Order: sequence, then structure tokens, then C-alpha cells
Amino acid sequence: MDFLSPEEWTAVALSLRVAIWATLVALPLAIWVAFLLARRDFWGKQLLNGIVHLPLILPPVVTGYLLLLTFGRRAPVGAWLADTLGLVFAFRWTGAALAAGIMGFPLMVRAIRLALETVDPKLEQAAATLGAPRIWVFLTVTLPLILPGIIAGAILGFAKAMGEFGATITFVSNIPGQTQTLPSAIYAFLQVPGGEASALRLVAVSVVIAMAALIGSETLARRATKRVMGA
Amino acid sequence: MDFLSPEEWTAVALSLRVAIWATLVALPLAIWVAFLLARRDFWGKQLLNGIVHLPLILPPVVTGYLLLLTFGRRAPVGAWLADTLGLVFAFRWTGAALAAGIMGFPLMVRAIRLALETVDPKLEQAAATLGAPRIWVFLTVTLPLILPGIIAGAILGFAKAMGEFGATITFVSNIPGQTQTLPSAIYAFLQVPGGEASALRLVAVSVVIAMAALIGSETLARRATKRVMGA
Amino acid sequence: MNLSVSIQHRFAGFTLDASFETPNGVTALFGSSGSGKTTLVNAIAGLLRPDQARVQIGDRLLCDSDQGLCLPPHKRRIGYVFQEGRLFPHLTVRQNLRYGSWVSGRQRDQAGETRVVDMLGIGDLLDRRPGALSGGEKQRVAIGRALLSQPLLLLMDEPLAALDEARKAEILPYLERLRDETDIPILYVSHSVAEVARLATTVVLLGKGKMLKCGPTAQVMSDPALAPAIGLREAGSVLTATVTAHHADGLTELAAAGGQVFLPRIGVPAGGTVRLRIHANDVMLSLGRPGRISALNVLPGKVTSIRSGGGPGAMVQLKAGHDQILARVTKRSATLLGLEPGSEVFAIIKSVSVAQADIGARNQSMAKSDTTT
Amino acid sequence: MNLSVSIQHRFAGFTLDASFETPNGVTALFGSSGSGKTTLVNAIAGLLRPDQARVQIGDRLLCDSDQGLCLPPHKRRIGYVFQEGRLFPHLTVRQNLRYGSWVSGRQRDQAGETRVVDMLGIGDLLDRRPGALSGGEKQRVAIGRALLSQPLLLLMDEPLAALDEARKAEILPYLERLRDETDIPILYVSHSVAEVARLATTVVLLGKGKMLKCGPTAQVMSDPALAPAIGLREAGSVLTATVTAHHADGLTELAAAGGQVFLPRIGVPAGGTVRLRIHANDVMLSLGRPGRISALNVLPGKVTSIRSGGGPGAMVQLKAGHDQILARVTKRSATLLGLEPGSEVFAIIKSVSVAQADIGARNQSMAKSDTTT
Amino acid sequence: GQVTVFAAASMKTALEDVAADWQRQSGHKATLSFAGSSALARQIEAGAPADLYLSANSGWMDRLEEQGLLRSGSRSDLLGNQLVLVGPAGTAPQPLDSTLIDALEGGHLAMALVEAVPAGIYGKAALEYLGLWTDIAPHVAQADNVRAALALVAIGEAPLGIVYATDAQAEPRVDVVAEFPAPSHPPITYPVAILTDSKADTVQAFLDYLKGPVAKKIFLRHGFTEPPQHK
Ligand SMILES: Nc1ncnc2c1ncn2[C@@H]1O[C@H](COP(=O)(O)OP(=O)(O)OP(=O)(O)O)[C@@H](O)[C@H]1O
Ligand SMILES: Nc1ncnc2c1ncn2[C@@H]1O[C@H](COP(=O)(O)OP(=O)(O)OP(=O)(O)O)[C@@H](O)[C@H]1O
Ligand SMILES: [Mg+2]
Ligand SMILES: [Mg+2]
Repeated sequence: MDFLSPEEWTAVALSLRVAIWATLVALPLAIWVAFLLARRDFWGKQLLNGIVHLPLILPPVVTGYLLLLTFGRRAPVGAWLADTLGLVFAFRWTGAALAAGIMGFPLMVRAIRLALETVDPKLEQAAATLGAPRIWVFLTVTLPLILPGIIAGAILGFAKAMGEFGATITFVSNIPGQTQTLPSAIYAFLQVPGGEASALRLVAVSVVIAMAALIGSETLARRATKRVMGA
Repeated sequence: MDFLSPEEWTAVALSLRVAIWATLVALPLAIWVAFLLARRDFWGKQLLNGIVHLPLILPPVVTGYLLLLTFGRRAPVGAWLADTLGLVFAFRWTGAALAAGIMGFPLMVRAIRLALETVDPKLEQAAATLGAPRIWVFLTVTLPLILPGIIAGAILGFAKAMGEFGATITFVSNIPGQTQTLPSAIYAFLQVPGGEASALRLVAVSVVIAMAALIGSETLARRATKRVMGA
Repeated sequence: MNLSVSIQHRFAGFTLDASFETPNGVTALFGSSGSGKTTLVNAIAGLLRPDQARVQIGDRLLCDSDQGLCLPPHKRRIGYVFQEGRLFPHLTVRQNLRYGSWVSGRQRDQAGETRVVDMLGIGDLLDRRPGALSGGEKQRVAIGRALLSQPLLLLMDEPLAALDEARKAEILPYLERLRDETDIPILYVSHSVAEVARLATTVVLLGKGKMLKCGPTAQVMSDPALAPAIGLREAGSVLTATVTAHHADGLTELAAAGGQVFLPRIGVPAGGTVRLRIHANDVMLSLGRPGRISALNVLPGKVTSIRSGGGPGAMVQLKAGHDQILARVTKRSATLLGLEPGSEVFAIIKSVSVAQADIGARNQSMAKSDTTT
Repeated sequence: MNLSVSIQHRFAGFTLDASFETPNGVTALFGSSGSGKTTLVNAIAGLLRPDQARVQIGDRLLCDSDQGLCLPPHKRRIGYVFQEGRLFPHLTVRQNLRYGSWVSGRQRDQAGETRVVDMLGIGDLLDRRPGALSGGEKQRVAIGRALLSQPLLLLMDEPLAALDEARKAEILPYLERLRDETDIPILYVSHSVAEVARLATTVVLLGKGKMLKCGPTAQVMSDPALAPAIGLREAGSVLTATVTAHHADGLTELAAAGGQVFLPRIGVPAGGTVRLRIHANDVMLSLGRPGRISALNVLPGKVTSIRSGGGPGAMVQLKAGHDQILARVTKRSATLLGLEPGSEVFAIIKSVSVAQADIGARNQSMAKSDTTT
Repeated sequence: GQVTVFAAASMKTALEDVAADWQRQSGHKATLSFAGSSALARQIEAGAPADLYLSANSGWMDRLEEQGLLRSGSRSDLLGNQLVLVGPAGTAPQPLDSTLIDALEGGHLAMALVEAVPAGIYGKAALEYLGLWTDIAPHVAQADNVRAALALVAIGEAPLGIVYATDAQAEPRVDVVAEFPAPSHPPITYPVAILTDSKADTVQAFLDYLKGPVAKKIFLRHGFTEPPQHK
């Protein structure tokens, strides 16, 4: 397609990959954290809550910088992960996904937690009396009932990942084909006089993708809500 | 206090003002939009939904740029607002609040909408049979029942506003005392070598404020949830 | 005010099609589980928008699909006691009770509130939230909330199902007073024939979404053909009688069409009229006037019909005066006694069989003194 | 298996303190609204963690605060029919019914499922979701779900309150079979004495959180002192009788301690034992053996006590054979007949007064043939 | 009396010193708004209340000039800078030849965005001039601004980076390992101009002060150079 240059297509593909991975990997974790925050009382709960919200509160550059200090090659955690799991984030698309996932994390957790808090514990009790162990209660009753919240969280995370720029570029820079996501490319175009038109093209692509995801998620969510509310 | 310079205190105060205004003004609008999206069917609903999510999807710089093109002094809407209502956004703290509000808007809408979708319509029906006109039903039943969602939305919006940087600096620049919010100040510090320590101080202030807001909101939300879930 | 209803609505796999018109008073909506009672009531309240509907109270037209008219629920002024409570969880019991006058801006009737709260026994609960109430307590609050919304029509969907007999016995007279003192029609869904017979002026019988029967209580209840639908145990007849005297031993003497009847004290002064529901099961037949027996009420009558099905029982309809009395006896007894239409028999009814729950005051002018009972 | 319960719990403004031990079979938990029934049942199910508790089924200790033992709900193997349904809204009716075997990994009992579905009349609803069910339909599914979870104890909180008489009459025999064929104890909360008397081996009477009485059904029910608590209308006695013959006219002849009794056909073969509940209201007393009367059952007996309160009625307790029969008559009748302890009287009971709902099969070995009735 | 200066973020420390000095001298206050040159230029196009624009490259200044937003005759090149190769403190000097790629040891060369940000553009031109670009291009990590590139080197994530001499001088954690010869890249200039809309009466005085010897000394102290002589 002539609309975008090959390099731009690469950026589109990369952005998609980053957003999808960020969402998929962060989602289970977000569910777990949301569950802890909504249902458990433990020491340091407010701390966890604060940490989860941190990426929202901090300017993205700061988050990116902190990521660099934590997951960089030379950073303790980064080095350890690279040595033991062979998992390298620095200057890789995985790092972009990590940044995007972390930036979207508070949004996911909030949505899921909100859904969790409206689940009627009476239904979970009913499941328990029918012989379901806790984990089964969660999987068969709680999880389906919070599906609309999970979908909302996922789409928020995905949208955020598609738009995330500050933390990503600070953490993994902008290496075409490896870490150059759509927002980085858009940013670059906006830095040069006359680059607006090119930026706009990429914005359009980004918007189209996110809208498709949004509409898809709406359909899913409507179905899930209908099931949950009955009818 | 010596911990921060007078200019930095100004930035803190400004950030607070911006975040509070952004949250307070955006909240009713977010409730209204969430209501439309959750409860009404109308032509262009998916469009509205998309527009609401746009600030999440777009890199903040783009949002800031679009704001500049729309609400700038020379821009049509901006000029019109200035002429008719005397409301100037360009290069004022009001503009920073507008940017922050817009960036946080999708988060608010989602949280509130999620809460709205779990309200049992049977309770609203009951209110109607007791003679409550629609608007009363909304105010006396729906609104209190979605209070946890509203609080969640507000705190997300507030946190986002405290951390928003890209759109703000692009839209209203970084003028100390007028549009220099904490994140802009942090950014500026990160632009100079050796500015990390100063940046860190500001980050700490930002985190403390946001955490205080967070913990406050948690308390409120817990109370609201308790009321709603009964007990 | 009379209530005129005509509603058609289809769900997947279920069609409701019912039209009836009932006079002032209480209309009992009766039918087995899943027969469409709640659907009908929802449609009247405006919560369900039926495919086709016409609902009119007196001369207030609430809804008419043909004219495209359909008042929203809050303009219908209907007090609805839901089958499942539906209390506002975020409001206290007191706030729930006052919700109706609050949102409609009507003057709150403090005396009425106190009366309702006392009657329902929820005075101790006023500051609690619904989440901390027992099932029956919730239902009582729901009843109170509907009563206090100053409705022009009351819809009650199995309001007393979750309550014990003692509590029912306290609430029923109140509903009777409501029926008699006000002009508010009541549509009352119930599975309990005892409640229905006592309260209802009219009975509407639903079955699988169709209206099977609609008519005055006495007539529907004593229709032997409907006994299976109502439940054999609950079949019976309804007599109207006038109080003639209150005796010192706690009995009230009444004059029914068929003769003199003694009942435990009724809270209606001499001259008042009451409705008595007599279970068919509670009526014994004797060919001769029985001797030294504990039953005080012996009404002479004539057999008008005998209906027997596959079971061992037979439903005998008598005419005593101009009243109809249903008696359920075994086929064996019918044979032993040689019963056939035209037989002269004595109906024996124990005074205590006609329990309080089955007696309803019917006299509007007198009913107020009833409060002191 | 016997059930032994001892629970103390405080809510703000309400204290539950009840201990009882009941033998195998059905235990009816009886008490007015807000008396603590649901709280007690929740504590047994493990949904409420009471301040102090000890619950034991047979030799399975579910919970003992003293030992610090408290099994979580899912390990208690309790089938709980909740007062408010609590169906899973995201699952179809079929999935709701199968939930128990699904999550516990137990083999699903297809035959049992078919039987339960038929009995509850929910075959047409299997693919629907709970949101589209009527109140009674929901409750039936909830009953089915609990029954099919293969519980070791059944807790039923007003399971039949939302159902019509016909449906109740279908479900009750099933519960009886459950009681008789299996070893599963049932704790049954109800406001309906008819249900209680028919099903229950033991009755526990709660009042304001305290246990007022616990004992065999016949004894609690025929205790004249408890009549006010139970409701006058519902007071009565329970007789045990043996089926002697089934007659061609649809009547079953039974031998009670006090004499021969005829009842509409009972689904128990000759030789089987049944329990009959006789409402005190349904018993008439006569000084001489009555003549040509439709009542088939005339049992001679001797007055043992007469209790009369402020009202016009008197509760007369008779001894007929070794059975106790309660009769409720007016004071006037008692005086007219000159009744006093020791008087020889005849108790007249109509066959049809002892309705199906009041007859419970009591013979375990015979009960199976019952299915064919 | 107040002058509002829109200045490229990289000039923050130096310009703040100068402004402070000017305030001491003249009693007038200069309000400094630091952001990216591009953002500032767009804001000026949108009517920002700025008096003076100090850009990090001539491109954006040219654009403003084309639009007639600069007070005619007020534009001049204020400063110059030098492009250097840096490594973490202690790195040995590195010749600018084909051994450069080996010196990366598989790591990345940190630069600013090579198509968008001046330091990146200059760096790319220099590498092309030296015939190293094609080989090194895949190893370049592009940060969104030169400070971020510097930070990558400073914390050891990148073994080498191309930054301005001013940056290198202020960051103790890096050492200059090579200097790019002036002819290898377009001249690095910091143009300054008064904006047409400027109302401040002191703006000309401030500009003169900026160009004056006192300010120049301060700038030189921060590592800036005299502006390169024009073609
Ligand atoms: N969570 C709670 N907090 C405080 N009080 C409660 C709570 N739950 C129940 N109660 C009170 O405890 C008492 C007993 O409640 P419970 O639900 O056990 O009654 P019940 O016997 O089941 O009544 P019903 O027949 O009306 O269902 C009631 O007075 C109720 O208001
Ligand atoms: N939303 C719905 N969609 C489809 N079918 C429905 C819906 N609501 C109710 N039904 C069906 O309509 C029929 C009538 O339901 P309704 O609630 O009116 O019964 P009901 O007479 O009130 O019964 P009950 O005494 O059990 O409350 C039932 O078969 C029910 O399953
Ligand atoms: Mg119903
Ligand atoms: Mg209860």
C-alpha cells in the first residue's frame, strides 16, 4: 500500500504487537491485583494500591526513566532477568510492551476492581455451598460476572498501549523495526516543520486500529453484560 | 519551606488547581456521557464512544496539538469562546486544566459507565413506580448507586491530571506561574544534565499529593460501596 | 374506581393475553407459577411495554396502544409491592418509606406513616439499611413503601408470601380498611386462596397467560369447575351475612341467607355486613338435624349439584337461602346418604372453622370502628 | 444422621442463641419473621461466622469454635435453598442445575436430574437464563440445584413460599421420599404449619433469636400452650396410623390408635404407616355417636384437658387410644355439651379434611412404591 | 516590564542563569518557558504570548519567519554548539572511524531522533559525512531529545552517544571520547528573534543583554560556543 511507507507499516505492525502483548500479559496480573485490592485485607494494601496508580500519576518520562533504572541492561532486575530467563527488555519491543503494559496497568486494575466490587457476594456464597472451592468460585462465578469489567480494562489497556509514547521512548528509545511504535513515529514527524501531514496519516491509522478494537470490545461487552444482567 | 523553591511551590499549587478543576468540571460531563453510552441508543453512539477514547489512543503530543488547533487564540473555537464567554484557554492555567480534563476524560467515563451498567434497573423501576420522574430516579437512585464508580473515575482523572504532561506542554507551553505544572517542571529538569535530583524532589511531591488523594478516595469509596452493597 | 385492563404480550415461548374489567375494590390475580401474573402487573405499572395494551383506572387512561398513549411509570401513580422487595439499598428503612412523598414533592402524611409502621412492625428497623434485614422484614418495608406513596392503584405481587400467619393476620385488616375506606383499587397477586377470598371483590384466574375466569369472588370461588385450578383443599364458598348481635361469650351472631350463624367475635358492630369464606372441606352434611354436637352452625339447604371426578371425593353444591354453599365429602358418604340434586340436607359448619383470616368486613361506614378491635 | 447445632451470634440489636439436637429426618425451623431462622441456617452453612458455634452431622463435625475448627462452606457438603433464589445469572437453568456436580467433579446423576426436573416442572426452562424466569420458576430451579448437588445436609429456607398449592403438592412428596429413602437430614424453614407437620420429624421453634421449643412434631404441634405461637388456625395434632385396606371407591382405610379412619386414597400399600395431621379446627365433638352424617371418621375418646383463653374458643385435648387429638370448639359449645376432663366424647373428622398435604408417608421400606401414585 | 521567553529546553540552565543575572542588573523579570523547539514554534503560530523565541535549530525559526511572525531585523544567531561523542565516565578516547561499531560491543549508539531532533539530524549528517552511517544505523537508539540520549549513556545503558558539548560538559557521568569536526555537519546555531506580537517594552533590552558580553560569558561557561560564521 502506498498510503504508508514500508517503515511505517513496520511501525504499525510493531505497535499492534506491543499493544496486544502488553494487554494480554498485563490482564491476568491486573485481575489478580484487582482481586487483592477489592477482596483482601493485608498489610501494605494501600502501598500496593499506590504503586499500581503510580504510572498514572507520574509523567510518562519519569516512568520510562524508572523503567530504565530497573529493567535496563545494567540495572539489577534487568540483568537478572536477562541472565536467568533470557528476557531482555532494553531496546527491544518487549521493553516497549513492558512500558505500555505498565502505563495501562492502573486503568485495567481500576476497571476490573470496580466490576469486582459490584459482584454480589451472595452468588459466590451460593457457589460455595454447592461445593465449589474458592478458586472454582472465582473461575465459574466471579470471573464471568466481571467479564464486562475485564473487557473494559482490556480495551483501556489496549488503547493506552497504542497511544503510549513518553515512557516507551524513554525506556527503549526509537529503533526503527524494533522499538519504533506508531506514537514514536508520529512524534518524530511532529518535530520537523512540515511533518504534520505525515503525522496525521499515522494518527489516522492509529485511530482506525483503536476504533476497530473499541467496537469489537463494545460488542463483546454488551453480550457479557446481557448475560450477567440476565434476559 | 526550603525543600522547594518558590517557583516550584507555584508549580505545585498550579498543578493542584489544574487537577482539581479538571476533575470537577469533567466529572459531571463524564457522568452524562457515561449515561448516554450505557443507557441510550442513538445515532453516532459509537462515534461518541470513539471520540471519548481518542485522548487515550493518541499520543498526548497529538492531543495537545489538536487542542492548540481548536482552542488556540487564533483557532475558531478558541476565538469564539474568548469573544462570547470571555473564556480563554490558550496559554492559561485554564488551558492546562482543559488538557488535563480531556486526557483524563476517557478514564472517568469508563469507570462511571462500568458502574452504571451494573446498576439493577429494577431499582430504578421501583423508584419510577413511587412517582419519581426520570431525573429524580437518576439523582436519588442511580447516582448514589454508582458513587463508587464516580469516585473511581474522579481519582483516575485526578491522578491523570497530576501526571499529564505531553498534551499540556504542547497546548499551553510551560510558562512558570501560569502554565507550568509539576510534570512540566519535572520535564524541564530532566532536560538539563544533573537535573535528576530536582526532578526527583518534584516527583516526590507529586506522588505524595496523589497518594493522599488516593487514600482519601479509597475511604470514600469503601463507605459508598458498603452503603450500596448493604450491611 | 373500576380497573379495566387489556394486555397482549409475547415473550419467546410465552404469550400473555388477558383482558378484564373489575369493579372498585380488591381484584385477586390468581394462577400457578409462570402463568403470567407478574408480567401482567408489570405491564399495568408501565415497567414492561407490552405489544398491545389498554389500561384504565376509573376515567384515567394510563395506556392505550391504539392511541399511542403510554404514561411513563412515574406518572401512573401506582404503588407496586414487588415480588422481590426491591428496596433501595443505599437508603435507610425510613428513607425508603418516605421515598415516594420525597420524590413526588407531596406532603408527607406523618400520621399515616406512623400507622403503617406500627401495623407492619418495622418501628425498630427505621434506621437500618435493607441489607441487614430478614426476608420478611424486607417485604414488610416494601409494603409500607408502596402504601405510603399515596397511590391511585395498588399492585401487590405476593406481598405476604414471606410472612408468618401472625404477621399476615395483622396486615390483612389494614388492606381491608384500605379497600373499604379509600377508592384505591388493589390488584393482588397471591397463591393463597385464604387471602384472596378474604380480600377480593373480584377474582381473575390466569392460566398459561390466558384469562380463565373473571368474576365476583363468591362466584369464582364456589364454581366447582374451578376447584381443581384453585386447589381442592382451598375450594369453598363465600357468604354474605349481617351481624345481629355480639354475645358475652365472645361469639358473634350473624344472619346469613340460610340461617343463623355463630362465629368468634368479629370487629364489626351489629348491623354491619361481613363476608364469610367457608371451605368446602369444612362443611359436613347431615340428613337429619344433628343432636348434641359441638358445631353451632347448622344451615338447612337443598343440593343443587354434585360433581365428582376420578378421586374419592365429591363436590356438593347447596342452596341455603339464596347463598351457595360448597361442601366436599367423600363419594362413599354421598352414596351412604343418598345425596342427589334436590336432597334436603343440613350443612354443619364449626364456628371456629371460619377463622379470622377468612372473615372480611364489608361495610364501609362501619369499618372505621374496626380499628379498635 | 442426627444434627446437633449450637450457635450464638450477635448483630447490633439482635442476638441469636440456639442449641438443639435433632434425630434423623426433617427438622422444621419455625418462627416469626425476624426471629433468626435465616441467620441460624447461614451459620450452619458456614456463610456466617458466628461468635460461637458447634455444628455436627452424625459424626462429621463441621464447626466447633472451641476447637477452632470451622470447615469452609464448600467442604460442608450442604445443599442450601436460599430464601431469595441466588441463581447464577450467567448460566442457563441447566448449567445452574449441574453446577454442583461440575465444580465438585462428582459423577452427574442423569436419572436423578431427570427426576428432579420433572418433579419441579422446569423441563421447558432448561435453556433459559434465570433473568427470564418468573419468581416461582426461579425458586424451583434453586430447589433443583440444591437437590442435585448431592448434599449430606439440606437447608431449605422457605423453599415453597413462592409456589402455588398445586406445585407444592408435587414437591412435598419428593422431599418426603428424600427424607425416607436417604439418610440426609433436612433443616426446613417455613411459615406454613401444613408443610411442617407433613414433613417434619422434629420441630424447632424460634422466637426473637431464642429457641422456644424443640421436640417431635406431634408433641410440639399438639401442645396447646404453643397454639398461639403456631397460629390458632394451624394448631392440630398428628396421629400415626397403619394402612389396612384400599377400597374401590378411592378411600383408604387406616387403623389409628383410636379406631378406624377413612381417608382419600393414600399412596402407601396396606401395612404401611402414615402420619396424619388433624387440624384442631377440623375436629367436631359429639356426645353421642352421630347419625346420618357425611363424616366417615368417628373416634371415641376421653377429654384430657380443656384450655380456654380470652377468646371465644377452647382447645380440647382428647385421648383416643394412645393418640392425642386436639379439637378447637367454641366455649359455648363446650358449655352446652358440658365438656370437662374425663368426659367421653366422639371426635368427628371429615375424611376430606385430612387433605393430601397433611398426610406423610412414614414407612421407609414401602415408600418406594409411592412413586407410582 | 516582564519579558516572556520561549526557549528550547536544552538551554534551561544557561538561560536561567542569564535571566537571573539580568534581573539583578535591570530589575526586570524574564519569564522562561522551556519546551521542545517544535512545540514552542507551533504555540507561537497559535498566538502564544511570547516576546522572544530562542530555538535550538533554524528550521522552526525559518518557518516562523516565513509566516511573518518575527519582528523584522530582530533575528540573529545567538549561540553555537559542538557535537561530541560521549561514553560513560572513564571510556577511552575513540577515533571516529570504522572501529566505532566495534566499540559499541553489541550495544547501541544513543542519539536524538535522527530525522526530527536537531542533535540527531546533525549527528546523522556527521556520521554520513564520515561514511559510518550505513553500518551504524541499525545500532542507533534514538531518544526523543538529546538529554534522553545523554541519560542513556550516563546510566550505562548505551556505551556511546552523540550529544552536544554543552550536555557532555554538565554531566559528570560521561566523558567526551571524540569531537565531530565542524564541517561534518551543518552549522549548529541557536537563532533568536523577537516576535511580531510582542508588547513588552523591555524585550529589546533583554535581547541586547543576551547578545552582550555578560550573557555571552555565562553561555560560554555552560559550553556554548560563538555562533558559527554564516555562509
Ligand atoms: N447483617 C445484619 N446485621 C444486623 N442485623 C441483621 C443482619 N442480618 C439480619 N439481621 C437481623 O437479625 C434478625 C434475624 O434475621 P433473620 O434473617 O435470621 O430472620 P428470619 O427468621 O430469617 O426472618 P424472615 O422469616 O423474615 O426471613 C432480624 O431482626 C434482622 O433484622
Ligand atoms: N424477560 C422474559 N423473557 C422471556 N420469558 C419471560 C420473561 N419474563 C418472564 N418470562 C416467562 O413468562 C412467563 C410468565 O412469567 P411471570 O413472571 O409473569 O409469571 P408469574 O405468574 O408471576 O409466576 P410466579 O408465580 O412464579 O411469580 C414465565 O413462563 C416466564 O418464564
Ligand atoms: Mg411472579
Ligand atoms: Mg429469613
